Amino acid sequence: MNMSEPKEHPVAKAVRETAGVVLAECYQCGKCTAGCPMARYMDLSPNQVMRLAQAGDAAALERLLGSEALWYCAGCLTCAQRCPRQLDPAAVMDVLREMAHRQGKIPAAARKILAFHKAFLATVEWGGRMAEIPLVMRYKMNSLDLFSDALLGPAMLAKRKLPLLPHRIRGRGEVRRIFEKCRKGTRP
Amino acid sequence: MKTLGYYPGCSLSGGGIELDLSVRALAKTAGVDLREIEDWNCCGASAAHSLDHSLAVALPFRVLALAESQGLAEVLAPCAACFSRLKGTQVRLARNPELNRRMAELVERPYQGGVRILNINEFIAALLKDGLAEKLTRKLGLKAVAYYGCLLSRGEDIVTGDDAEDPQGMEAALRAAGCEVLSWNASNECCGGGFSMSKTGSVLDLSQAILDEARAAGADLVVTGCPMCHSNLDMRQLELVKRRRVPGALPILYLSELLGLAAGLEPGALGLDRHFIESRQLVRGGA
Amino acid sequence: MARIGVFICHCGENIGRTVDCPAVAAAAARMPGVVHSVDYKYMCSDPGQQMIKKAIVEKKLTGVVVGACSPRMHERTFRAAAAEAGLNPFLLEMANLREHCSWVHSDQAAATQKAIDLVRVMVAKARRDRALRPIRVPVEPTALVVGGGIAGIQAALDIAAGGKKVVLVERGPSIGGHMARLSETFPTLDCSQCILTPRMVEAASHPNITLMTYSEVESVEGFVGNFTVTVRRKARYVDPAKCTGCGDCFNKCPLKKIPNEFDAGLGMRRAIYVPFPQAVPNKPVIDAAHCTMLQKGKCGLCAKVCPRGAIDYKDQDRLEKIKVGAVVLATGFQLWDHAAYGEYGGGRYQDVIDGFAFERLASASGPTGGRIKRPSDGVEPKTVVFLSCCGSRDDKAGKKYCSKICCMYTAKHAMLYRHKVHDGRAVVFYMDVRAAGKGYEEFVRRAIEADGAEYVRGRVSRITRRKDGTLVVRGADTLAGRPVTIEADLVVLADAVVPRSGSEKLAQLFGVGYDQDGFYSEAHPKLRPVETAAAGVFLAGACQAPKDIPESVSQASASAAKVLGLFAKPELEREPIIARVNRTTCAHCRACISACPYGATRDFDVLDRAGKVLRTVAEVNEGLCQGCGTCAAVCRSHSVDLDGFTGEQIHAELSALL
Amino acid sequence: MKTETSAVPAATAFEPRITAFVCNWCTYAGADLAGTSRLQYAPNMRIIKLPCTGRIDPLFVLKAFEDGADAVLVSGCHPGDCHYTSGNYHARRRWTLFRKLLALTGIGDDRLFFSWVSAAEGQKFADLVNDVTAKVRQAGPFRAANPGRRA
Repeated sequence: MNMSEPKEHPVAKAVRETAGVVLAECYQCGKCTAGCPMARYMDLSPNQVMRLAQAGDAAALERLLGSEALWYCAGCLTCAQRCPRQLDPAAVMDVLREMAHRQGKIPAAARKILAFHKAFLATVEWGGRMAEIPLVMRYKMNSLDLFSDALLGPAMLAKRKLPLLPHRIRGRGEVRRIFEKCRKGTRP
Repeated sequence: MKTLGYYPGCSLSGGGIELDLSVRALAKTAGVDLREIEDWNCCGASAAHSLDHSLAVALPFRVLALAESQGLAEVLAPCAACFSRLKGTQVRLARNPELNRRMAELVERPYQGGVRILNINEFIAALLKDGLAEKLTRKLGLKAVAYYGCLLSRGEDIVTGDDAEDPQGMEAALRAAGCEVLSWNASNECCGGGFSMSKTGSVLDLSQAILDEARAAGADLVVTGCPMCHSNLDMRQLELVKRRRVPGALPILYLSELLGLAAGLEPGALGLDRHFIESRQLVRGGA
Repeated sequence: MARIGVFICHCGENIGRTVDCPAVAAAAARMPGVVHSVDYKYMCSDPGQQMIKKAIVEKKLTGVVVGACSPRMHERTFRAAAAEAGLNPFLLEMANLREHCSWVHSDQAAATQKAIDLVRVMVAKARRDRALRPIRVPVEPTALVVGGGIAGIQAALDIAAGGKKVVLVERGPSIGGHMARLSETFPTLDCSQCILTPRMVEAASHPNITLMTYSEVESVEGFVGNFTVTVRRKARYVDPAKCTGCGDCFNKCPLKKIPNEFDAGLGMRRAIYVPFPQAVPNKPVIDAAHCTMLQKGKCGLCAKVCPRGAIDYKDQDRLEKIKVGAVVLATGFQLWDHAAYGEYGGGRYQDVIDGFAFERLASASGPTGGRIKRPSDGVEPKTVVFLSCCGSRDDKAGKKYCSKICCMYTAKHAMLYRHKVHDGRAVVFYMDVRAAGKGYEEFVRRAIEADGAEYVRGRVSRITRRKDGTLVVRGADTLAGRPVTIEADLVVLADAVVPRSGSEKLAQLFGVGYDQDGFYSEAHPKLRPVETAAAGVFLAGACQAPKDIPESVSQASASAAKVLGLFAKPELEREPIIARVNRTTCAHCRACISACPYGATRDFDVLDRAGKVLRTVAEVNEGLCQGCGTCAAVCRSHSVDLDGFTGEQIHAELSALL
Repeated sequence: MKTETSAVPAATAFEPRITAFVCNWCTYAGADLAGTSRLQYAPNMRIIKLPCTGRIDPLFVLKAFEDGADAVLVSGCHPGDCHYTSGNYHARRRWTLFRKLLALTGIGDDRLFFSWVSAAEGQKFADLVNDVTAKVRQAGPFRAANPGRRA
């Protein structure tokens, strides 16, 4: 009666430990893809992401970690809500995205998204809270996406939606330490 | 006077400021004192959990720890995203004491798992129960659709006491405000959330689909509780109108704004003047 | 004083090669109680058996140990021989010197030593063997079949054809079950009613079959061969003896708008009704819940118009006791309720229907006369989407298991639809197509290739309904790796197959086990698929697991064969390996009663002459006991013992190993 | 195929005596299969046949040790396959309790073995016997370990 653990490749292990998802449990019904609002923009459909993660071989990882799909997850929770195997494909994507990011594998189409995330976090690290003006400025510098929404900034100012002086919290030092420790890679 | 912890979250001092204004105004009317968590920080939003698991837990952890140490038993997080992050973190920590231990170490603050996080629907339902209902004198008589989006409808153990596939949490409030609540198909569809800037195209597609469903249902306005949904449906609607992808402008109000109007508060005081899509015509006495 | 004879077999070279048989025989001769010990080339051969018989008589043996092959091989042979020589067969034991010794060891010394030990163990046991008589229980040669669907009908007909009496109990007003509701049947597309109704009529008219429709099993007593079953005959309010089935009553009944269960609610019936025109018996019942006469005492129209005065509003349920020797459970299945799927509309959309509703739409005798119309507005749908695995293979909202029949009937539905609506589009969302049956795969290919059903591999995540009634189906094409949206006029969900409501209560009445989904458990998944743990109770059809018609019919015939086999003798003979209770020492702790898997151990009141209860003890019912010995093991006062494996014997066997 | 301890052991070598309580329907038949498949295994085990492992009275096990067994194996049908539907469950439930009890008398997991062997698992049975024999060989004679006991 020895309950031996099923064989697991590194990706499956990481996914199980971080996302709590046992990849072998996915039977490829595609309900995640069917319900995903972003699927139509993805180069790999969510069920394909799950399939390649199941395979986990070098070639699969190459396609997986280089895919735009990982970056297009809107975090809407629909896939997890409806998965008949009670799995969480979005959480799997989170793990893979983090891998891709750490390995610096960023598809061109995802650069803007990454730039936005980074700009967002940068402002939080700087002041403890997100601040729109610095965020937008940083984002546009990083993404070189200078002209889109050019009019919205002024419009938002006109609507008094942008505080000109971003608020910095007292505990920002604390927050910065949190960021540094996380960069050093304390895994939850 | 009843006091309630308050976590506005970053966007409520910016793009989502109307939500902050209307929630505060409504709380005042209902005689609830909102006590803001001192020195709160950003919950990390989708950016943190997109890039760094630890950070995605650590940032909300600090907020929870602060609230607990400041003796706040209940905390309102009007922003659906903040609510989902904070309560989602709570759920994870409760399931995994080891994670809680490591986080306390990383954040250098203790957290015992206390503090009840309320979303805007739960908050308003509570207000209505505690007598706000009687104060809703101005019958609006509007045809409204309730838009929950993702984070006010889904999330196991996060959005509790409601049906993820057919949420009803807002309906009662809308009726109390004298609205006719229409059933429609997009109440829990996604608007594209945080991609407003970085993947605007898809946000436009998704928002358009939602606005089309609302119009098809015959709604005068869309009511929401999420600043991301609001900016995608309100600010981004300008572009849809300009490109003639939608036949006309459809007002987008926060649930708290609608309740405020029903309570007879001034549109300006609730922030209606700050929307991109004009909505003040919805109430007589509005400009 | 025991006189044991030991006979060591060489089995040609099989045992002799590794085991020194003469040495074993010699060693056995010195064992306590052994008066005769020999070895021989082939003990199972005729001369070998003669040796044993001769010795039994001449040496006046009280017990025999044969050291040879496995008892599974030849115990019967040798015990028969012993019996012929006048020795009670249960006084003969076998030591397994071949399968357990010579064949598995190559070291002669070790093997021979082991052989001697094995013989010594069996000698020790044989010395304490008691003569046992096979248990005989009389058999009531009448069978009860519960459930009047195709499985129950088939079982009843086969048993009746075997010359035995059958009582067929059906809960509803007519037999026929789900099969009567089907339009055509896969993979041949022959009309369901055309092949079923003759069977229904035959069952009703067969001299050996008593039909009890509108009846339910109330309680069960007794054991294999001797069940007493109480049946509740529900009030029909129509005297079948007087009723001619003319139909005047239900044509006059003013209540016209009661959804007909038989038509999956798509058609309407009256308060007095026959569920469908070919019903058997073709005599109406009154649905008391709806009848104004029975509810409010007003109306009474049916009584007025009945030419035979068959209507009786005073009719009451009656309880009827029947004695039967065997039972066939054929309670069948029903469809899982897809209201649990909020994302598919939670049962709120009129044009999202289940498989039976589609069968009724497609059936020539159905509410639409066989024309496909959508329930909401009666319009012919131009695009129909079929979803397989609806509630099946879903451990979150539905059932873990595969419902087995859906792949085939979904292919059939798509096919029938395309035959009826030539310009229509049939889209099938599937996960896997499981068409393992004769002609099944070919059938599915035909649906795709000849009839143009569009198969899309993926589940559906959401169904929404537009104001104009259009159903928007959002699914996935996992093979192309993309989401797919179909605008449909009608959606057919292949809901999971689940056991019929009330089947668990019935199982408890008969002491039959069932799995976590409520399907009845067979005695052995491979070799006893129609028996149950309860002796004399057999299974047929979908009450055991999802099954299609041919499977249900095969199992029904199999269970009939089991019943006829049971009825072949006037008495049951069973191995007398059963437990006994020592009433004088039993402390009545009831441990054995709670441990027995068969409910064979029960309370028993010891009475004095005056019939007053002196004390209560445990008692073993010979008819129910299967001889596992669990009761003996759990008895704290060692008051329960097992014939053939007594505590004394096992202790002696252990000492023999010393 | 394991051929482990089938070699002739030195006279001085300790030869474990193992008593096995097996059920008639699964493990006894599994042992038969090992035989018909001519699988070789250690000759140290003696089988006591019972209708079902549910029949095993804890006293039998004690008796086995009293009578000189160095180890005891209990083997029956797999869960769910029990010929008597639930006898093997009763056995297992009692067994887990009984184990603790025996531990007190110095009889530990190195001398008590429980395994499921179906009628189809001839190889498993052979491996089991070899495995148990090897383990007991390690553990040494029971009486040596428990001098207090009746020899």
